[in-house]
Amino acid sequence: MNEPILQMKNLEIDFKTYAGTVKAVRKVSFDVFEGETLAIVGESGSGKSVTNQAIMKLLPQPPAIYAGGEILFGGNNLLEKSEKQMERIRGNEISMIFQDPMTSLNPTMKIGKQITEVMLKHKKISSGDAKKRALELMELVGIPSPKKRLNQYPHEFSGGMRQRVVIAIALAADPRLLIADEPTTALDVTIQAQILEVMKDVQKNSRTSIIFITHDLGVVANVADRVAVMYAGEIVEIGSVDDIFYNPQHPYTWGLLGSMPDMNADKKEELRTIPGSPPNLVDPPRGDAFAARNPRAMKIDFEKSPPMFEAGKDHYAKTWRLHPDAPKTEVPEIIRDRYIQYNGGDQ
Amino acid sequence: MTCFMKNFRSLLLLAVLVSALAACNFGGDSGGGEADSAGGEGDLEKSINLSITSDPPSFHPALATDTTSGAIMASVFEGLTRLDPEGNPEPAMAENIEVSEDELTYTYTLRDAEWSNGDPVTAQDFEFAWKWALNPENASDYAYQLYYIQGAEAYNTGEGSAEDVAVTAVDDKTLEVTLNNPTPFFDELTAFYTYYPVNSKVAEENPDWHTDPNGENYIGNGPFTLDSFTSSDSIVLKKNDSYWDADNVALDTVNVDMVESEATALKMYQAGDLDYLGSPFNTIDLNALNQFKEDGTLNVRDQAGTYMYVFNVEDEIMQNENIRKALTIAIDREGLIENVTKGEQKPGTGLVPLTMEGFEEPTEYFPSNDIEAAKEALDKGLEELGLSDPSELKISLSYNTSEAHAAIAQFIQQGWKEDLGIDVSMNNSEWQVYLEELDAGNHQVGRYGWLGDFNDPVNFLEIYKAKGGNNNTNWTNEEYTQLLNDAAKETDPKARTQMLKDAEEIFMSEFPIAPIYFYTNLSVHDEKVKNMKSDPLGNVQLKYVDIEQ
Amino acid sequence: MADKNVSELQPSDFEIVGNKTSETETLARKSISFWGEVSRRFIKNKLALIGFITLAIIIIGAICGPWISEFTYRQQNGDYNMAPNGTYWFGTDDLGRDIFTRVWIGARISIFIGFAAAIIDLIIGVAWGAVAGLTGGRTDEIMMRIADILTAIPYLLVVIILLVVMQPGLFPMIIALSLTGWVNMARITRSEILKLKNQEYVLAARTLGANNLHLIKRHLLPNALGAILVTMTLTIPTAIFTEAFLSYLGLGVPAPLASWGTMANDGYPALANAPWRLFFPGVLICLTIFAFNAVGDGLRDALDPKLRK
Amino acid sequence: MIKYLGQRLIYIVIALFLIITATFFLMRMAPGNPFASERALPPAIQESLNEKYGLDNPWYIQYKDYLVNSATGDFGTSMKYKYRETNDMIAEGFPISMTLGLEAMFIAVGFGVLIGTIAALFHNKWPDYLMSVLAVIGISVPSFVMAAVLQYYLALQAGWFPIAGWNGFIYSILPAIALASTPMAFIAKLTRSSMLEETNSEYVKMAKAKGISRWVVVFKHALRNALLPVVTYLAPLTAGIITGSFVIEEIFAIPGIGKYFVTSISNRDYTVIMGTTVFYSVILLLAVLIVDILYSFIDPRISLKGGKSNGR
Repeated sequence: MNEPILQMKNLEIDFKTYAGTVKAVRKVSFDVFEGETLAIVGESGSGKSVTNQAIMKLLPQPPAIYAGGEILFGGNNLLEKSEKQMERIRGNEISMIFQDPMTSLNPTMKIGKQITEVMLKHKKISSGDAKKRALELMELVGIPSPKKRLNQYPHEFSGGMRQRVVIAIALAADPRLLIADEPTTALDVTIQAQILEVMKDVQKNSRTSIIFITHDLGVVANVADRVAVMYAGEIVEIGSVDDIFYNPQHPYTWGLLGSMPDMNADKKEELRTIPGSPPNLVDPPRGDAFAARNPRAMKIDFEKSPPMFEAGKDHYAKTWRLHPDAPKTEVPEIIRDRYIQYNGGDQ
Repeated sequence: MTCFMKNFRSLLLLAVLVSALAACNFGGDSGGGEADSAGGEGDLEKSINLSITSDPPSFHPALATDTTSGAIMASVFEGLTRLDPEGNPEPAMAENIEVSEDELTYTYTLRDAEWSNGDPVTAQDFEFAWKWALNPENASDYAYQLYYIQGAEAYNTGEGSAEDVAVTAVDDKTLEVTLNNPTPFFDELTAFYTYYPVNSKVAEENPDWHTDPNGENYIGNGPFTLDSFTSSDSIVLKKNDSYWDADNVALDTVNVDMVESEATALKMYQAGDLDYLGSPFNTIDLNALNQFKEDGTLNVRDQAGTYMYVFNVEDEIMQNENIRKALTIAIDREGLIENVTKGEQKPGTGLVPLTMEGFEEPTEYFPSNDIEAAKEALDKGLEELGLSDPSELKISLSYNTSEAHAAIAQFIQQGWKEDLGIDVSMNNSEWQVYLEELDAGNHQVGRYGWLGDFNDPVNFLEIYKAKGGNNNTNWTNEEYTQLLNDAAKETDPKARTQMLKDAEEIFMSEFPIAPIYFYTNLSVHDEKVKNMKSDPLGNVQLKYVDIEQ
Repeated sequence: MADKNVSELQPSDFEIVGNKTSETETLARKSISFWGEVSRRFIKNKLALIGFITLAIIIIGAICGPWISEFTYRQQNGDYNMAPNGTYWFGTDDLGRDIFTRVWIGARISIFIGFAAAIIDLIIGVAWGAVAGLTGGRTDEIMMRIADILTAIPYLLVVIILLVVMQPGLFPMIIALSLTGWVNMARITRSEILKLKNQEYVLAARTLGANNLHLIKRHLLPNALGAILVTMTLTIPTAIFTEAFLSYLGLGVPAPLASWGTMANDGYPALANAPWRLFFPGVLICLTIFAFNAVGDGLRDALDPKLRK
Repeated sequence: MIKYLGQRLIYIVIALFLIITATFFLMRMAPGNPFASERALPPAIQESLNEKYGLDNPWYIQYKDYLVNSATGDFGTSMKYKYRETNDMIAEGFPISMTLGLEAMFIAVGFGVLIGTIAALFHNKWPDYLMSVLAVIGISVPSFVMAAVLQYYLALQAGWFPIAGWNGFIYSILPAIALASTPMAFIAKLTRSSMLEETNSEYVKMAKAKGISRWVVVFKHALRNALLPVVTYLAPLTAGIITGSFVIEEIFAIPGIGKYFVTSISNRDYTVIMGTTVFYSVILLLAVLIVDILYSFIDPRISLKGGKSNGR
């Protein structure tokens, strides 16, 4: 693979609150390569959104504190950039798609203006040309009769259409990296699929890298090249889609997969949930953050935080399970079945 | 299209803004603007800056009822007589006044004087004006000032006719008036604004001549003409060159600003924007009196006026003379004047002010602030009422809303509480309501002030001649009424004064009122202002005022 | 990426002990109650705390001040317009009364008027606004138009009539203040309710069969509380002000009683020769209103779920 | 739009009718007589005055007369200033009050929005506290105290401004400041809280993510939305402020109409009470209408259709 365009190294982010300092992101590291889609999955509060807003440096300070680590974008540490320099990067080289299209557009500004604004800010372009380009973009993201739509306000758009507008805005300046923060969560399932198609098309044409944040594994399977699983502010497992779906190593990933309905499953099977709730990050556990919810937790899981163990080529997991001394624990049946199916070449 | 819409919208906004600004009125060129140039250059122009508290309620001399209107009227109009700076009447429009033996018929010979439009001032103008004031249709509040003339009261109250009013223009220059009774103060009365003439020619053609003081029909015969009137803002008076005595009028311009707040007027005076502060135009802020006293600029003159608390003698408690006496005696008048009113007023000892001829020396009708005597009277009164303790007395003190009245009332209330043990409750209401309350007799103790219209005791004593009218005590006394009736017919001044004094003694012995103080006129003026002082009635004649540069 | 330094681990460390989910549950449940959380956030807000303490001091002053002082509020001591000194801590007024005593008597009256008016406004305004906002349509239209019209009727006429019908005093004053005062509260409540009533959780509650009263009580009011509280902290100063304005017109509390409004009104012309007569009531008005504002803002911030992070 | 305007105008007429009716009866209930005078009037004169002003008619005739007069816009002569037409009093005083009011509005809105915005942008930092203190002073100083203090220190002591009167722009500065201080503080508070809400909203974050600089985001995106609640507050404020303030006009001796609202009532000057009330109501109702229309321009989500309420 080529050089990563984004390297995150041991990023730590704290939040000062009345209740104490919340360690929201704890030593997170990952790379994003050109043209790939990296999905970050995890339940709410796992730190995935915070990590990604940190890339844009959009976290309000205070209460957020960049407590350590670095974010290298094209080799430069974004955390050292001034606000002015960041302005040149935001929307231009890195852009972002927000979760809720209902609230992420300015209600009192025309759609056209909200799209052209990015271009006018970052590209040397006349407003006429910007408008032309906006029309192209709207067509690209599948907004019918864009000419008319250009002069409308957000409230005249449906949710799906608004999200298309948001994507158009994100693409307007041809960014190298696109961060999509749960872009389909707020949408109907049918609309979801359309939006995903649009994003895939866009990526095919532009070789833009995408970080795709979601808690929906179905979506991940659909769009991602690689997957990082986050839990309690840490990445607990990272690998290719196949690694994560068919050969997951971390018990949390099992739990996550176990709670996903399997379309291919022949057997009647109940959906499983993970018992317990995530730890309080004001005072994070000493050992494996997931230990308290892991039915097969070992003594050491409560005492010492595990390192990243290599589980295969470009596949790592943060669990003592992979320690050579650890007893061989069984992969849950449902995951094993899937693995067998996969290797059996059903697909 | 959108571009156009956008521009259109901002244009619209701009248009709204511009039109809003264009509609703005900062009053830059209004009459009062000239006030600023007053103190500056020019030994040719002599001008003075005054302030009054509000628009004059009327510009018609016969409709004026207040000192504000009166001060303007006295400058723009002139009656048969005019008061000199000491308050003594001297002939004005009348060149000669002839009084008959029985002192009932006055014959006036008018001097050659002109209205400001050039018309001559005639005897018909007086006849017209007086009859107009008496005509009930015109609803002149002060028409009663003319009741001394035969037939006047009957016409005004709708029982007689205009023809029966004994005022006749014998010819253009001769006016004959017949009175009901000998009236020694009639010369003073003819200087009062209700007695001013009106240009009958103009008034007959334009009955509304007085409603537009800026109009060409607003015509006077006084030392000044009304140059401009801007409502709530200013009045400018200019010297009337055609006035018969114009040579003796020093001022060229009088700028009168309307400044309602005493505190503001004070600051304007301190900043030099005003040259005079005080009666009759406005009132000096109480808080500044000590300062003006210290630097010696405060002018104090006795005024023909009495500040009093009236007792409603028809009230269950107030019908008791001893209670009234106790309350009257217990007031610490000296302390009140020293600390609260601060205007060097004279302690009120009776009904008639000390400015009146024959009443200059105060008569001690009762001991003031003699707590022992007051307690004695109180005990007697309580016994008569069948009460044992002063705290059982339920007395309410009414006054009309004003800071000055409130301060006096609180001082007296506290004194009554501490000295007599009576806890009096306070009840203040607005002026218009207060007057109705007094009329209806809903009060027990009520504040009242009477400022003389002319400097004669009758003006005060007459109030209590009968029930109704201004008699808010509901007190009457046959002997008293008889004395006043006799005095009205008496032609010997000495005997008349004695009768009036006797009447006051009867009045005061029954305590229908508690006199508090006799008014004084307070004023301060800039050093350059000369001859500006008020007479005992509180008038300032601008005619005599001069400016020394 | 992998950590090599794992050799010191003992095999016994890898004994399977199972999960401790029960612990995680208790941990999660240990979260503080809503009001506990609110008060904690409130106390952490320095400005709000200062405001609260100021208010407490003023209220204590109102209760104890006249009692500490050796004078009564109406007692005239013969020392006129004295500057603050050892005997008269805040000086005396033009009738020789102790301003220290009067200022605390005034505090009782002004704060009482403010609170009473604010509470009446709160009750009428919230009820009116909530009903209008929730019912919507014609009813809403008519209710809000009535409120509009009320604000256009000359207020002074109403006050004068009230003062004549009842004896002048605190009671008619409070009624007069509340008469139109609630309109603003009704407007704010209505617009909050309109904003909230279409939100999902309210719709959800509706589909579950919640009736209007339940909706108002359980869902709408608690969420509109922030805006309502802020309006209320502004109502109290408005009431104190209106009382001062009525005093300016001579329609205030009857003499010799004192309120801050009447004292400021009596004192302002004496700015040049006895500034303390304006200063003490003036500063107390400012402090009180500052305190109400700070407490109101603090409460709003403490209550606002959006600022919870 | 036209249908909407029509509906609103009908409503205004109904509202005016109700206001006139309420005022009429309140006026007649209030004790006191416009012609009461210190010197007791002979009954004949009192009668003639009553007759002249139609006060001798039964109440329903008087009520009808008032309705007719209000409809034709002719309120008659003042009962206190008997030479003045109510209409003239309003026509002469209103431009002055309006000028002062507009100046105060500029100050109140301009500085209020500025102060509120700065406070919100520096949330919980010292500029926020400083601005909050300014706002509290504005809210907590009664206007007559503010006016007296400004007049005493800046005009009399410092001599920078004239003390009172109405003779040019410089005369309007102190009264405009005194008039503006309270609404300015309200607007600042309002702006601050709605600005805080807006700056925490998603679209502002999105705008920042577009690389738009902080100030452009504030002024182009957040401010307009944050001002919506301020605009709602403007209707009653405008109506109140341009029809003058009794206190300010009295202290600064300004010949506006603000004082008539108070003096007409204390004088029981029925014709002027009615005139000023109707005038104020018309201004207020029109201001509400204009602000509603303005609102629909600023907020595209609101459309002016008949019978729709505009809650946000």
